[in-house]
Amino acid sequence: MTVVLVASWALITAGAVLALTGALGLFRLPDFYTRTHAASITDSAGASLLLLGLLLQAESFAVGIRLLLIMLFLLFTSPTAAHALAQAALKDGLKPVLGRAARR
Amino acid sequence: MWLALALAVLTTMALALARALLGPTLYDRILAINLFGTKTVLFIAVAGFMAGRPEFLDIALVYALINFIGTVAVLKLSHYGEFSRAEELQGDDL
Amino acid sequence: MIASGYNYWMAMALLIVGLYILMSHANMVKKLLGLSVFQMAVFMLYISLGKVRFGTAPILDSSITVYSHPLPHVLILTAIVVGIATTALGLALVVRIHEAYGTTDEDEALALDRKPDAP
Amino acid sequence: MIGNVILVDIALFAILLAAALGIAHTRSLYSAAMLAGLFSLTCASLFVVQDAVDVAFTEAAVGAGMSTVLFLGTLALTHSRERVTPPTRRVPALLVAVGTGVLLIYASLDLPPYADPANPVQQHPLTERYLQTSQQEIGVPNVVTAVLASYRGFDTLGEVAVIFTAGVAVLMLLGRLRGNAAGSPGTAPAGGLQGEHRVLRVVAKLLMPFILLFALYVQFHGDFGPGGGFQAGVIFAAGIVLYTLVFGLGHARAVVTPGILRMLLPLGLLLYAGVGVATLLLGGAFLDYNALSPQDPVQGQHLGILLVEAGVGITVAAAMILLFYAFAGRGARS
Repeated sequence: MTVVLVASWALITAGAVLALTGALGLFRLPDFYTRTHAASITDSAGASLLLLGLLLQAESFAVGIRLLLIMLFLLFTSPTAAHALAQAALKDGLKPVLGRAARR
Repeated sequence: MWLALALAVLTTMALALARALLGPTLYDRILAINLFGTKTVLFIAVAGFMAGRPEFLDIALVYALINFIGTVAVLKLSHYGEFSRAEELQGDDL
Repeated sequence: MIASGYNYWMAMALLIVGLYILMSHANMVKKLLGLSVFQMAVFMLYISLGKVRFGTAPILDSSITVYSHPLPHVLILTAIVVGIATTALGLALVVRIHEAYGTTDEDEALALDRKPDAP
Repeated sequence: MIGNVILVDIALFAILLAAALGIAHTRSLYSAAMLAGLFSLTCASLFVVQDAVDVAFTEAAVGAGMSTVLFLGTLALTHSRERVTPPTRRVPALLVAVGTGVLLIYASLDLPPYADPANPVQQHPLTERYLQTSQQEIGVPNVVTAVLASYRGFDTLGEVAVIFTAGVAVLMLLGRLRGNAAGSPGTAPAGGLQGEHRVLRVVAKLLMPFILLFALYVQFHGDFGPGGGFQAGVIFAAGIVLYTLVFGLGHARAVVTPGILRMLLPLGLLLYAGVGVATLLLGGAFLDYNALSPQDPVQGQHLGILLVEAGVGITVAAAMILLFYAFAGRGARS
């Protein structure tokens, strides 16, 4: 039981750290496209790890299946939204910040 | 332990909100609000565990499903009207 | 003991911001946004009144003894859905006003009305 | 324990206040509408922390699914930039707002302490009735559903009537589409997202059945967990909204036709009121579900709640979809 608990908290911590990193990246990175990286990649990984950690602590089937479904839906919607956004921005003529300007 | 986790998720939400307020383009805002929605899902899941009644994950589930609609709506409705003009996006001040 | 009302004050602060948006802005869509902030603040106040320390959601379970009061939840649950329906009515009016006056700004629409050759 | 909750409450409140001030400050109405969506997400989180799971559920579905979409739809039909607000408007508004605030804080001193178990609300005999006796009288674990559909069934009937009326009023204002403006797929703005958003369309197609299935689950699981007719109706409508946004108004109207919706809109309300009339004819009071099954009143309560919640769900779903169609249809015409 304790092994499961330790594993669960390790996963949760990893997820929380990833989520925080993603948010920091969103805050710090220079332009929209780089921020998309920070938001979407760490977001889906962070959320999945955190939910996996919670899953290990789930007491009943009802809780577990809901956590799995949430994870599944987030894994589908989050990257899709980021992809569609980046594509729409590119179509709209939003220019990526390149070269020296990116290294503020 | 749960409190620390809840506060970590809340910090993430606050950072996303900061980006949503700062912009500068509307796409940044949409991205930040999308991230905010995902983090709300996590927060509600964590709050359920924190209160000792994780069976209320239905709310997190509905967010996971519906948060997507907001983003799609912005993308869809941005394809006409003043929103899609690039200078409007660039010059968007707050 | 003074701090025991902190949750009410949070709701009231939001209520004030909502009220300010509602009154200061001439744009009618912004007014409706302010109205929804105001509305949410009122909902928060109601929900705060039902909360009990160490209580939990009023969905009964044999292992739990303390529950928050369900009545505010019932009132606010229906109020939220009614709120979106009435907000939609307001937005429909804004769309019609925009079609008639070409503006969503209250002051501009009123100025058009005051002209002798008003539409 | 209580210290934890204070910290979380204050953090959520800080986010709410920042979002509200952001709404007040920004002149881009698109940003303001999206911030309002964020605001309602955070409100729902706060409701979860304050044990109001049913309310949070409703707010989740309404705030994320419908409200933002309706605001964005309106903005697409009108202007998305706001004029600069002149000080002649700002200063008096600020004065009135601050004055109201002072009065409210003064009034709050008379409110009972937050979350105290000794509060008058918690000591009232009605609380005992709802939380204890309802199990023998109604036998539904979710007390919110029991109060909503049974103890305060008459009140809820009124709320459903308001939603019905608002739906009818919007239809009268924004009306039906003229001529051939029904939006053949592919013609912006009523058309769907074509070509470039292939990934989005596939994922939306994948998500659709889950949203609709989840709406049905919420409808029928409302007795045992958070949920019920109001939430289910909004979630169902949100599913249709997603379909409309991605595949176009023309396709959506072929699947869920406005004609059917216009019949369903009053049907739900009539079903609700009809249950009341049936209980009257069976010798009970209006909406007294015990009359539905005199030998076993709890069974009668279950049947009554099921029917009434179905009525609520039907009217809310039809009203929300019709509202959205009305806004999207305007876009197709202009």
